[in-house]
Amino acid sequence: MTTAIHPTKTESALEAERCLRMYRRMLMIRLFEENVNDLYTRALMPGLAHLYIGEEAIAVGVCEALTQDDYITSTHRGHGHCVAKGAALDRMFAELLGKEAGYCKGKGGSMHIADPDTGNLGANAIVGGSAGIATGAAFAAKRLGNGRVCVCFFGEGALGQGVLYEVMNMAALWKLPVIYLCENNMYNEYTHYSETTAGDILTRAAGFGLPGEAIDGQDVRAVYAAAKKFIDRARAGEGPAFLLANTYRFFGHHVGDVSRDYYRAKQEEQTWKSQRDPIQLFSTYLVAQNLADQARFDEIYAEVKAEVDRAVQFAVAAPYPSADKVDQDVYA
Amino acid sequence: MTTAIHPTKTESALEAERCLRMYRRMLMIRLFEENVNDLYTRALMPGLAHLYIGEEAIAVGVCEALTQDDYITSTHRGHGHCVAKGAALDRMFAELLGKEAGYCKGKGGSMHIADPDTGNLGANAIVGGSAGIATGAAFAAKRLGNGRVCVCFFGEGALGQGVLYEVMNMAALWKLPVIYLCENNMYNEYTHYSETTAGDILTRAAGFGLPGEAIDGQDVRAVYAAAKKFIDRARAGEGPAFLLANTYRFFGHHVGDVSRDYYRAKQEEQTWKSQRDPIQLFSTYLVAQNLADQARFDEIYAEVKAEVDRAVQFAVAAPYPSADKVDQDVYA
Amino acid sequence: MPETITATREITLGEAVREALAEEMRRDSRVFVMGEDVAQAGTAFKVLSGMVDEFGSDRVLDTPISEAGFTGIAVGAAMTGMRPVVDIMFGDFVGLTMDQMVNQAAKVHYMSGGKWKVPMVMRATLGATRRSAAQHSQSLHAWFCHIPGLKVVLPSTPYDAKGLLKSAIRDENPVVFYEDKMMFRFKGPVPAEEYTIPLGVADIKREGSDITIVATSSMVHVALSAAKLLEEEDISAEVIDPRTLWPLDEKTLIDSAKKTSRVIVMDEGYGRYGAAAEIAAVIAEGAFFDLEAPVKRLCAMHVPIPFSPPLEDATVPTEKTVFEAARALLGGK
Amino acid sequence: MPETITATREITLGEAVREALAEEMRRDSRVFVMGEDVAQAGTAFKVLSGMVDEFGSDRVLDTPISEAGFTGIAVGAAMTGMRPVVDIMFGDFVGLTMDQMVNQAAKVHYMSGGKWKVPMVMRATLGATRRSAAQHSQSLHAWFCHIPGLKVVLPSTPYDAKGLLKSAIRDENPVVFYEDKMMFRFKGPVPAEEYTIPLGVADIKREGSDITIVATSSMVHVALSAAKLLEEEDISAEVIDPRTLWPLDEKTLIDSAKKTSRVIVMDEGYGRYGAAAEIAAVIAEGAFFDLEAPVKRLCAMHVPIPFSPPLEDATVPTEKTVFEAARALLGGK
Ligand SMILES: Cc1ncc(C[n+]2csc(CCOP(=O)(O)OP(=O)(O)O)c2C)c(N)n1
Ligand SMILES: Cc1ncc(C[n+]2csc(CCOP(=O)(O)OP(=O)(O)O)c2C)c(N)n1
Ligand SMILES: [Mg+2]
Ligand SMILES: [Mg+2]
Repeated sequence: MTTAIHPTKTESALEAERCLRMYRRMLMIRLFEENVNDLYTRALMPGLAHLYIGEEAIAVGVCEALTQDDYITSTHRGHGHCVAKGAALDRMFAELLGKEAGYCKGKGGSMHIADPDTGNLGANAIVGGSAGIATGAAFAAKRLGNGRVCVCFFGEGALGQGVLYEVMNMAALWKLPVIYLCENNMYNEYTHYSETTAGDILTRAAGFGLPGEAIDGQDVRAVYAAAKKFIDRARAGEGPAFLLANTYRFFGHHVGDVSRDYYRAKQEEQTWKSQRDPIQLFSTYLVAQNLADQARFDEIYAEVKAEVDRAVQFAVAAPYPSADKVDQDVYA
Repeated sequence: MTTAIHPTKTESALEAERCLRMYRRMLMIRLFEENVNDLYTRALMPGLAHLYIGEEAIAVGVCEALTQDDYITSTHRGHGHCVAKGAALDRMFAELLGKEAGYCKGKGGSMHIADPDTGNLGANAIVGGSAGIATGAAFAAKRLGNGRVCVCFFGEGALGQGVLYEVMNMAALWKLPVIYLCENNMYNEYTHYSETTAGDILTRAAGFGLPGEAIDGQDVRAVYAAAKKFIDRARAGEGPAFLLANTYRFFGHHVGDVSRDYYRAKQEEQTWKSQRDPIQLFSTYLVAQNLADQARFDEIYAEVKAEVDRAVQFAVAAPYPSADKVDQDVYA
Repeated sequence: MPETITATREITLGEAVREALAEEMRRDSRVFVMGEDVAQAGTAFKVLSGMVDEFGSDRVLDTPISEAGFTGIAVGAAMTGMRPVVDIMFGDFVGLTMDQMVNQAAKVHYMSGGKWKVPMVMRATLGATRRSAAQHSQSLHAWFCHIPGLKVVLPSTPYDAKGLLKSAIRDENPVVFYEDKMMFRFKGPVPAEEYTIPLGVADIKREGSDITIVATSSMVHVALSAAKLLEEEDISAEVIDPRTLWPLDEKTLIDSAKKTSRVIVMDEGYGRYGAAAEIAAVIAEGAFFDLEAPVKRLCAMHVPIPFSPPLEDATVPTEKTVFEAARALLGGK
Repeated sequence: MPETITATREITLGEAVREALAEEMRRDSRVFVMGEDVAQAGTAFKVLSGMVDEFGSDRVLDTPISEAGFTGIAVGAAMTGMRPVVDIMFGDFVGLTMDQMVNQAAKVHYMSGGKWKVPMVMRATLGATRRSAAQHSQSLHAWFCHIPGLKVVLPSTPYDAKGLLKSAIRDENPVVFYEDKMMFRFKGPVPAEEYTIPLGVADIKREGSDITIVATSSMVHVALSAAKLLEEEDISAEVIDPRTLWPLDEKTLIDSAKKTSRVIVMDEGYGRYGAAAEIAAVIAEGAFFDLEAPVKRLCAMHVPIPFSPPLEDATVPTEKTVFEAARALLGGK
């Protein structure tokens, strides 16, 4: 999220600020997710959750190019998007634990976090389920002339859902300010995407009239640059775009998916974790550019960890909703 | 429909035979549809019907490249496909009039004619509704190894239905023997397709891994040649393809759509009718090639007209099903 | 009691729908209509003829043939400040929209803990006997009635259609609004003055004392015709139109059943696992100690709707069926 | 009378489903399974684990996440000589398939005048309390029950699941087969020998004389537990599982209601406009003169299923709810 920019700062100072902000946000997602896994393992979290670890650069790079008022829609693997768009960690954890203080009063859980204050239209447990909503938000933004843009995050598995093409077609016809952001982590649950995806993804987008670009989803600066370009273009009224961010989820499809050998090699995971970790790659860059050093990283880590820990404690201690809340909020 | 081929005939004799067969079939569709309109106008036909006039070269050229066992799926504008695949006119008219002798015992009507004997899996009143069925028939053909191919006819309006892309993707992944045959007559009911279709149609197909080709839908020989090429390819196990046949419906969306000025110009219709009539174009070609003369055309016309007239008479005279048939055929 | 309509002005149900839409669009710039062929064509049934001329093609918007897609767009637009009305030409096509309507529209408010809301209307058609065969003749409203978070409206008169559609558009929730495709030319009195009808209030279309006929949409008129026939036999039939199936005005239905002690429920959807089953169950429970005969359902025959006229006609209840069912329930009174 | 199962072998419901499928696939080479993650992963619930090893990935086929598309492919494949079984991971996703199932699968036979048929099975899950929230917890079977041309099966035991799934696969019509996702590990006796159970025959899971509890799927077990509690109070409850909601064995339900004169209907779908409404209506009509109290429905609360455990638990009927409802119906007997 872009915070208010001091007018006298130089470009490079702004860039440095942005970098550290993005670094911190990526780390925040990482620690958030590690704690989710921990809460699951300790049987404190009901149900399951889908970790975003390994993909942090995408949400952070994209949301850095959005304003607070801009919209996003998210997926079952949505914590990263929420955090990147500015959600408060305590209320997120509370939601994951089904507590009254959660973003959805405990009614939504991990897969449905939504927050009007940060333009988060909601995570969605239907694969491809938010494509319509995202396009509709862009439609409203255009009609209301409020200058907002919407980013629709989805996994490459959603390429299997026909509704995605239906709405991309309308977005192109009506030049709506929406970016379709495909996070290709190469797996639909336990099936490699090459078994489910024929042809070429960007050609698909082109077929529906959307310009597109493939980006290295592990490189937050590359993500930011591409996102910024297409978001600005959309905001300027030039229509939608399709971004294909190539990435990898470092852990299971969900927290319970621990024996993964039957669908992907340990070696593959190892390679990504050791060579393609977006946070690691970015810290190396920051050091090389003299934008940060280990001491700074340690400081950020301590701050973020303290914030995450506080948030977990808050959520664990928070009360459940009373059962009589169950039939509230069915109708507005 | 290819009839048994005499082994000693020369290529050019075969070609001549094919041409006259195609000519006759196109004329048959034309006269069939003129009679449908007439039956409607005379209030003998219940409901509405969507005429195929102007598009005859597509169904005929494609079906000429299919065997009797091959499958087709059809649309609300389906009479032409049925006739081209070899359906009997009397039972077709009977169906259109809701008579017991109809292909569906009167239960289906104009939009649901189906006939296992000619591999006709059925017309379909849901736009895009037969894309799954066609792909499934190709799936079965491949699994059963029976060498059949399926052609899925649909209007360009069906490009709006997401399920089409879902099944094209699977057809490409699994190399199914199915041809997606898009009849672009430029209108979705009363709306020009440019208002509903972004991007580029063949690029869409390419994005899903399907080779494609645009063809002049008014030129039956061009249709046949392209269809033959891709049908043979599919039969050889090389997978699906997408054909885009550009065409025009000479009359209304349905028989009741008579005042069309608000959505398309009379002049446009006039140009197509006078310059791009597939039957007219083909007869000119046949004369130029010395494959037929006016006398031959007159002869064919008389024969076809007699057949169509007989069929109409049969259908008009045929009895309705008795009301107690209404709850038969719900379950097999 | 039947609402008293003072106006003498008569308009068709189609005109009533158009008036309601136009008035709400004038009143609230966030309201817009989208669907296939809604603009210049004014829908396949010509219900919206001329609206694009007043409101422009930004607010009366032709879509591709993408029911799922544009319904999804409506959900998102509703969440972010618009009030969309989507047009589903034939109610048979709602199958394409079920995921958007049920997993998204109906649940967004609840799943977000009450934060987002989805003020949208889906207009769809129902009803058979148009000789349109199995994929263009269904009345599938029971599916939506089953889903918490949705409201479902089935008007039977121009007056109700106008007043209820205006309320549906102003409602903060997703509302599915059904129009019988054979009733667009049906005329009835509609005041020139502005009015709305609240969702959730049944209307007694005819008072009576011997038997209650609960009927929806076009079936209301079949019930009223039957009531006239019954009158000739000195049987006094009360005809009640719930008007909205969710919220359902259970009290009015049960009170009438208690009064008459005999009930027929009519609906053009399938009876089995259909809207009429709920109404029958509600009455059988609520008026249990007053009923003198089992509640009788008269609905579409449980077959795909056939094309052939004599077959199709056999699938829909007629005044004769109702008349006979009523006499049977009254034990030949 | 409860069917006597001689076998002592106990397997889980998941295993019973797998056995049924494997046996039918061995018996008939036209049978195949398709769905998301069905092959190496053996489905998200591991129900089909190992099947791809025996049958190969041509017959246990992973699909893209395209529920509408692969359901449509199944329809076409069924028409042309195959017998597809499609796997819908969560029953909540059936919304995506409604057009294919309802406008195509259910109607092809009728619309073609009986010429084409669609022998396919859709397996889907239902049931809440898995902490999966509103889009992964619904029991939407009522939608399919409403549609002529479809059959709908809801087994409650491993024995029933196996016998009914085999019949569903051999049926010449589209059949929707529902498995409760919380019951895959539920164990019960299943004979080693081949058997099938016809569609359309209810099973009396427990005989009783004071009250009838009609229950489906997981609710059968809640009903049985409640019956034990009631026994302690000297109330004899009969528990009947219709097993197939269409065809529906109305006679068995009505006969039991006539015998006991009090009825509770339980279903994990929503009660309103749901499967339980039909069952209640059928019984209220068929046993009208024998009922001593209104038929009572106990179903999922009419709210989107919430995530938070205390909220979610409040949405599903428990043995305590049933116990109390039964006592109330019996007027404190
Ligand atoms: C319509 C629908 N079908 C199936 C599922 C079950 N499901 C949940 S996540 C998932 C895989 C999604 O893969 P992808 O879109 O690549 O996202 P990723 O999990 O890799 O981030 C599936 C099949 C679902 N939630 N919705
Ligand atoms: C899913 C669905 N939506 C809408 C309709 C209504 N409808 C019938 S034909 C038609 C236009 C179809 O246009 P196209 O596919 O180009 O076929 P054409 O009529 O031009 O041959 C529409 C919108 C339908 N039958 N099915
Ligand atoms: Mg993925
Ligand atoms: Mg067209």
